[in-house]
Amino acid sequence: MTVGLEHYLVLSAALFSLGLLAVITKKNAVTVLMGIELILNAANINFVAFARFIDTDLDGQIFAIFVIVTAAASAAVALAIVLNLYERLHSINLEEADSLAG
Amino acid sequence: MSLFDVIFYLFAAFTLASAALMVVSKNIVHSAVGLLFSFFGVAGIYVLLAADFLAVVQVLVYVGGILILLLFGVMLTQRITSVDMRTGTLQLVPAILAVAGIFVILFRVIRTTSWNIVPEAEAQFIPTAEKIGYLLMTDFLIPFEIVSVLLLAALIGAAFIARKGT
Amino acid sequence: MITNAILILLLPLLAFTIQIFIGKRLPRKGDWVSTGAMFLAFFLAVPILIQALSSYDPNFKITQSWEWINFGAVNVTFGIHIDNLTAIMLIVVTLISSLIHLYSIGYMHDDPRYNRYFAYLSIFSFSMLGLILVDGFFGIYIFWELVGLSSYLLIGFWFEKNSAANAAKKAFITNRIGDVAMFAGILIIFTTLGVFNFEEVFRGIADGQLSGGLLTAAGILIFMGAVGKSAQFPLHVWLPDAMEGPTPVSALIHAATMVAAGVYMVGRTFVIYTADALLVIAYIGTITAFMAATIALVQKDIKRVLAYSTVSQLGFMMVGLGTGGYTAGLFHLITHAFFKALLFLGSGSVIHAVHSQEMDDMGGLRKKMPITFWTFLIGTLAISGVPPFSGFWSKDAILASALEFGMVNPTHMVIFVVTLLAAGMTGFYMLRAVYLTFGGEPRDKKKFDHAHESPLVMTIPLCVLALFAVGTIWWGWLEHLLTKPELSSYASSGVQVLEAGGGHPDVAHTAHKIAMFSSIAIAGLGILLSTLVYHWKKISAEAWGRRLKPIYTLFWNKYYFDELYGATVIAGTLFISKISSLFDMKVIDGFVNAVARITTRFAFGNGRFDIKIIDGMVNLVARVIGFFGAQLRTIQTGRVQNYILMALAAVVILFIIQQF
Amino acid sequence: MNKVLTLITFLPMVGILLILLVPKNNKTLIRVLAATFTGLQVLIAVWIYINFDSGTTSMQFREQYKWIPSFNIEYFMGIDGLSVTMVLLTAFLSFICIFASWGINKGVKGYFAMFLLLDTGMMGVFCSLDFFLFYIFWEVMLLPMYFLIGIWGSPSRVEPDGKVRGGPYAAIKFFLYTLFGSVLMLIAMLVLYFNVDIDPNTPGIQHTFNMLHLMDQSLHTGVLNDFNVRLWVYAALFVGFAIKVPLFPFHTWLPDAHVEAPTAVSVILAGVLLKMGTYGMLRISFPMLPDAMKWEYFAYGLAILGVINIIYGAFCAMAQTDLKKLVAYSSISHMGIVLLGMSGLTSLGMNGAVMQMFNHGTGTAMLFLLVGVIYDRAHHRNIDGFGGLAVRMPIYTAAMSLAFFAGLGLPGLSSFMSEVFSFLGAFGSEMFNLKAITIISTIGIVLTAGYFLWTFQRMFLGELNPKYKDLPDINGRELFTIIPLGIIIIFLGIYPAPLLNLMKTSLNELVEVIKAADPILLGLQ
Repeated sequence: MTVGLEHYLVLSAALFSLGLLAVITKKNAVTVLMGIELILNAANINFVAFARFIDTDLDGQIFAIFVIVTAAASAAVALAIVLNLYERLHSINLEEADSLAG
Repeated sequence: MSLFDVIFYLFAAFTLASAALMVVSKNIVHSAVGLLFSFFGVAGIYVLLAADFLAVVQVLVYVGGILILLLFGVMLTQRITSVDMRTGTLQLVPAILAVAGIFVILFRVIRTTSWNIVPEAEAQFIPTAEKIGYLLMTDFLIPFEIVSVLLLAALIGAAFIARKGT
Repeated sequence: MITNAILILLLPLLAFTIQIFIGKRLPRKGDWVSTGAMFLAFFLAVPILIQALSSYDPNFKITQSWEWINFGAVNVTFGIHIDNLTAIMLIVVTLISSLIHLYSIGYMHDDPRYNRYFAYLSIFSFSMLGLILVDGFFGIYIFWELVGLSSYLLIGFWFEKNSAANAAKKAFITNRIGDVAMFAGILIIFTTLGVFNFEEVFRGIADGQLSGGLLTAAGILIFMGAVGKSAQFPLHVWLPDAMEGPTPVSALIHAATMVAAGVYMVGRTFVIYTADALLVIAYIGTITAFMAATIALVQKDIKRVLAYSTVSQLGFMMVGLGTGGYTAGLFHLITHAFFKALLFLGSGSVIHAVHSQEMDDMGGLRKKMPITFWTFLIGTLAISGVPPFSGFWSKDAILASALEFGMVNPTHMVIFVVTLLAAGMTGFYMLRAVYLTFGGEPRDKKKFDHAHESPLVMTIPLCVLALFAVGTIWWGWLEHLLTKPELSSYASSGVQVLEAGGGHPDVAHTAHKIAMFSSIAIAGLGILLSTLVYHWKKISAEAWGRRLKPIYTLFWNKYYFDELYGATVIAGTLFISKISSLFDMKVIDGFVNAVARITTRFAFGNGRFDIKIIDGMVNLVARVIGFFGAQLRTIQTGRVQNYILMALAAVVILFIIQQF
Repeated sequence: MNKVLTLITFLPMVGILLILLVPKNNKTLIRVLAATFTGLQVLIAVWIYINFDSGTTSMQFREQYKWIPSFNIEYFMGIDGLSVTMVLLTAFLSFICIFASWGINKGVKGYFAMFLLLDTGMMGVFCSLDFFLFYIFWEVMLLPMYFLIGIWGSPSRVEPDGKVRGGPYAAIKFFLYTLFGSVLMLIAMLVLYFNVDIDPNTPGIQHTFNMLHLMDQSLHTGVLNDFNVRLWVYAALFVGFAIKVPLFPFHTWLPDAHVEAPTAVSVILAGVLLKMGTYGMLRISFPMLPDAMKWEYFAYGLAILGVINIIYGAFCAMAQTDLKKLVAYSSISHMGIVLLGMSGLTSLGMNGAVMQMFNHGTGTAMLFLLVGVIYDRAHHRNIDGFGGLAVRMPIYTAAMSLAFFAGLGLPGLSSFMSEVFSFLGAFGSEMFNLKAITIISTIGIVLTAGYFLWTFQRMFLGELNPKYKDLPDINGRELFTIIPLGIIIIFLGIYPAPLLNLMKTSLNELVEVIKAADPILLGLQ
């Protein structure tokens, strides 16, 4: 069968799952961030794929650009938070950041 | 199976493999490298999807920007020379189960949905940079501006948060 | 003439405004403003009188009215109404008022509130002139109240004295009682006829739109206003107390003009009184005249003697009006105004000299104060009804009218008899006052030595007024100008009018003759007796006083009216007010508070129920939830990744559930 | 300027916003802001007065928008001859009261914000023509009033007999009383709402709160066609408004509230709030249920309650030793005259009654301001505790005597006119025989003179109480609040036409409407 929309979507889903896995399992905050970036990439693939196959104008791509920009912003903020966290706990091990515990 | 398809599968496999490396690897630097390749793979996928400009952006921003940023994060929080560049994992088994569940769900959704595909559009390969530039300055001007402000605010905020001794 | 009338009205008002606001800063504290305004008003009134005299027409009339308050359905106008009566009254009021202003300059010269005094005099003049000039019941009621106000202000002028403050309050409230009755009368008239204007009201009554018992009631109620203002029985109690005011004020307001306003008003509205109403007026007048005269017999305070004599004379006027002697009553009003003002100013001059009002402190002042003595004597002779002084003519006319009435209605002969007695007493007590004040030897040597004749500014008014007490207006001429108005003259053509009283020419002549002789005789008798007692000392006043102890005490205590009112009306009112207040606080408010208390009690009861049962149940639920919460608490690891995992698991589970 | 009513109503709200922005220590700026906004309100009121067409009976300066369309609730404002007088009075008194509040030093910001909120509520009540909107404004007033009495009134204290009195007590009492009335009003309002059909031709009932529709008798449907129901609705409205007037026996909140409230609040309370009761009757009860109003028992009941108010109020006033309480009871007495004037249903009486509302507003405002002046100096209000003040404070005495004489209805001062015409109107009623009742009520004239003069004597005449030999006379700011009132009182006493002309067309129309009310509905007569 020819590669169509569904292939891209499955690829995206797989990428998403991997990113999710990283987010959930990783102890290191920076790695968690990487997982988030993966998830965003998966979403972007979806945008572009839909733009290609369903709605043929460029709106999807522009959305993807915006996502990238937002990702950059969130990465910057998140890293700042990580640095701050490090300042306080002298570690970026997320197991230790559990002040929300009930 | 056309050449096009082959290229897709190659890229897809490359992307997923790199991503898997990033997830599995215990060394944070290896993870970063895996992520890098994964980003490249996604850029390739964009090209296949006729999004040339986006592919370039992907490479420039992600590979050139975000990844560097992440690496900086690594450097600042862990000394590169230290032995302990490895990071552990937690709740691995339940996580894998849940994520697998999610993947299955997504897969099912994708398979069972009847997509309303526009057929003839597949062949078109028109450079998109000019059109995107035009759109950003017309229809998407306000989101563009907002996102610019957001970025600015995020950067200032990041700088503020990361300041020492706050 | 209307312009003149308006100016007459506005001049004192203007003077009042100037005095009250900037009087203190004017040279001489602005006494010339008020006095000048009053003299100007007098000179403006003269042409009006000249016009009235020159037309020599009983129906002489100038009216003009302006729209004032328009309700759409009802239109109230403000109008000026000038006829012969108005013209004469204008002269009387402006002249006496001017003279008293002049006199006050001397009398009040060192008072700290000098300018205020003149302001009050001006507002009084304004109100009094307005009362004379207006053309309707609404207007007359307004000025009626305003003269009450100025009277209040002037009686209470020396308000630091508690007695003055009390007297002022008493005067105002007593007047108010009469005013309310008058107001009720106006209510009846207005709601029946729909107009306030005198002429229109008369026309409506003549046409029979208001008649019978209701008209009588309206008449009596309106007359009640006059009872209050003219100090008739039973509302006479305020006038003697009003003597707390400065003496010129007593002369102007409580002798010459304001108290006569009641008589004037009855004269003005003469045609609305039915025969029954007139009878009431006559009897009230008789009682007043007699009672006041008896009280005056024993008073020791010179001003009080004069005050009771005023009350008595006002009673005479009412008798005149009530018995149908319209002209006689008003004639006496005019003559009385002059000689009573004269008497008061004379007494003021004496008081000014000896600084006391008690006749016990006086005596022998004749030599020290010749002008005052002679003018006072003229006034005394006038009021006693000695011919040819003015009082004789007018009092004679009243007695004639009363006698005529008695001859026509023999049952009411008593009016004439009692009035005649009162006239005799007038001579007695007035001469008594003269002897005690001016005659004999000085009883208080120190005060006597201090005494001196008053300055010119005070004696000139005395002389002018004395002139008016000697001379008099020609009766026939007055009778022509002030013809008794007949209701029928107001009727629309073809309407039959029932005559109330009426002329009886056959008896009139006889009555006049008898009245003249009897009045001269009784006045002479009174004077003779008085001379016997107080000059020749042939009869001892003390001895007679002891012999007639009960009567003397009764007279001395003014028939105990003050005590009676104090014990009934005032105490009753205060009692009811206390009861009302207590009722308000204890019963009504108590009820409200009780409701509030019961509600709170109930709420507390509720509260207990709440705590034990309802709250118990609520707590149970809370505890159960608390238990599960404690168990679930362990899930809260505080790790974000855990949460995400759980959310994912939930999604998966939900999806699976949804699939099956 | 077709939004003038919205402007005049919500202008104080703008003032509140600005005041809230001012730091709380800058008291002068807060006061000046409050004065500015109420001053602007007065200017608008003057504009309304100039542009008001007194020749027409219809509502003017209308503004009508949909507000909550699903319930047919509208934002509907408009004024006629009846309300324009009250709008003028409110604007004027609010402005004056700001100056009377100048001396407030505790919680200045909150005080003036509350005051302006109260102002908005009052204006809204007089301007709104939608019953729902009316009700909302009616309730909006309650809240600031509660706080103004409770917080800025006199502090709580325990009486010798163990009762707790003072500002908080009075505030709660006021609040509960009024709330009780409001509930009854709400019930009546809902009955009206659910039984008026805007469009009888289409099936299904179209409800409305629009007062003009509620007044249209031909639109009444359902239970409103049952005379008994109409009587009940009228009674509920009546009690609701009577509490505000306040009518005997619902009046006991008034002396407490007046006595405990700060001066300016007493002024507003007596000057404006009391008028809302009678305003409500004239705006709502009478025109919406004219036939119920004509039911003998209600008509005579109104007149008799009026007389009780007049005489009972006067008697109670006479017994008071607290000057402010005396003035409070005199208000009860004077409001009785309004009711008596209304009850006769004559043009004279109705006009007299509304004039009396206005004149009592100015007269009693002046009285309360003057009471405040002496209280600020002597720190007590016990009538017997003064004496001979006329020597020491001549200007104050003059002002007080003007106010007292206005209160006792001296000719030449405004309340004389209104009292006379109220009495005349009631006495001359063609529909009911109120003659005896009116005659009895005239006793009140004597009683009023009695207690005012007695009080005047005890406070101002006689020997000067040595305790007060250094009491300063009234100052410029206080005079500034009093002189305008004095001028109005004198001017309207001599020439009431400017006030009368504003309202007579509307009120005469109202009388005609009631007279023409369908007699068939009067099943019991």
